[in-house]
Amino acid sequence: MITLLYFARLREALGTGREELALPSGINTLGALRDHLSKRGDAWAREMADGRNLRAAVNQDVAAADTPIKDGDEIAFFPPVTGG
Amino acid sequence: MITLLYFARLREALGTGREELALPSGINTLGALRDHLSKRGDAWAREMADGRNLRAAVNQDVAAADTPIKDGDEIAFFPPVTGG
Amino acid sequence: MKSLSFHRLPGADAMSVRVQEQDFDVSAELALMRIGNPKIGAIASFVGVVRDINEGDSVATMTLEHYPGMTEKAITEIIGQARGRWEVLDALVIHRVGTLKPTDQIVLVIVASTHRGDAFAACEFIMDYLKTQAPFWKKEITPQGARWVDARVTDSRAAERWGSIEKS
Amino acid sequence: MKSLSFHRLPGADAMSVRVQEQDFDVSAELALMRIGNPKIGAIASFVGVVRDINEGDSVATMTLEHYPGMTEKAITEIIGQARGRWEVLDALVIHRVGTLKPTDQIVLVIVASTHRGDAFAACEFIMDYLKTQAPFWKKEITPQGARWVDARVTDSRAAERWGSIEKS
Repeated sequence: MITLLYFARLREALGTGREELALPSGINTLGALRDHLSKRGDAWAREMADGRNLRAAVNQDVAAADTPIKDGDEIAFFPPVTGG
Repeated sequence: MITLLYFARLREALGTGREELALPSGINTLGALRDHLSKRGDAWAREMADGRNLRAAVNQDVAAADTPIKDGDEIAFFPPVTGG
Repeated sequence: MKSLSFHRLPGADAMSVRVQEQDFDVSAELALMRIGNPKIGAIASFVGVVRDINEGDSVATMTLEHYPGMTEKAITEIIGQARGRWEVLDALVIHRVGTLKPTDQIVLVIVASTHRGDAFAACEFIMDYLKTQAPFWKKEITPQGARWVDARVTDSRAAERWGSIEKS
Repeated sequence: MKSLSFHRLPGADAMSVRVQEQDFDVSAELALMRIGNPKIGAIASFVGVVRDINEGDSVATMTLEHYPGMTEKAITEIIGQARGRWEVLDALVIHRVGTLKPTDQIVLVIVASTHRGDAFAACEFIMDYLKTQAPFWKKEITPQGARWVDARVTDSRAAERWGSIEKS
């Protein structure tokens, strides 16, 4: 299982902030996971689309599309940060 | 009359922080006044000497050797500042 | 959304990172820092404040969301980077979350050093990186409704002028 | 040596300059500034602190002397120069005089602006010029006796990097 977290605009658009998911077979990078999630359609297709300015973290470290992911990881998707 | 003020190391070396003085005839710049004061000898000669790193203000504005002075002015001599 | 964390490491690596709903008291934090280390000669601070106008619209309240855990990790890493570049005797970051209104304090960065050049540079560096790297998001309530604040290009530029940040 | 002055000008030229023996409360000053102007988004501050060691000798106490009248005039002019270069919504300088001991606060500079770049730059500029232009002198009491602190070359350099200051 992996833990998926969504924050801010993304959390609201997807209607969820957190889910547990069995890592789909053949998905072993962050980019592949994003593609997989975008196939859920509707808000998922829109928010996870390639053109969207989305950031992600794997186990609380900022991560790029080619970052490897594995069972047990905490993976977060979110918009560019706006704190401070 | 002019008012002369001395601060910090200079005040201690000269043994005075303030004096009133009739503006000596022929003295009409800050540099000329400094020369005049240095002729008092002893600590005055030492502290007012050309080589001493001394700063001055005329009427509370930082001033250079060629700054004109006149009767009624407040003239201060002091070492480089060290606040903050 | 409630979260509190506190790290204080001893000696040369002194630093604190806190994410909290409650307000902070700059004088109290400065006093703790000063009294803890008589080598401190210079303390630079930054306080971010909620403005009543943003992007031309009046702002009634603002809600700050964050990513608990990652926030503290990201800020601790930012302070570590500052320490590698400048002499930092102590550093503190407090970031508030929850609902705030105009004139409320949002964020506090304090950096103490022997001399002021290091304190100013490290404080501004930490703030610039915090704005682009730490996972906080602002949502504003305006007369036109609620909206998520967009990231500012000027903030990315401000962080970029310090050069690349290495992973520790 | 006791001296107190206070200037507060309304509106766009808001600023305060104070020379005083008593300590200052940074939180109280920040709150006054914030509540006075909801356009403020960024506040940069600097606090100078008495260190226990200077030039290799331990410092027991320090006495600050100043030139009443000229001090306030010089600092007001420095703030005016900062205002000409950056957006400054409000500025405050408090400088203490009299006898202080290690860990005591000496000087406070606060600059409020809409954005943080202006606040940081103006705060550091004011502090750099204050160190070289404002008539204050420090005398330290060390185990070797009392001594007037010498001006630091690095302070002149810090002020010079901002370019020449014009007379207003």
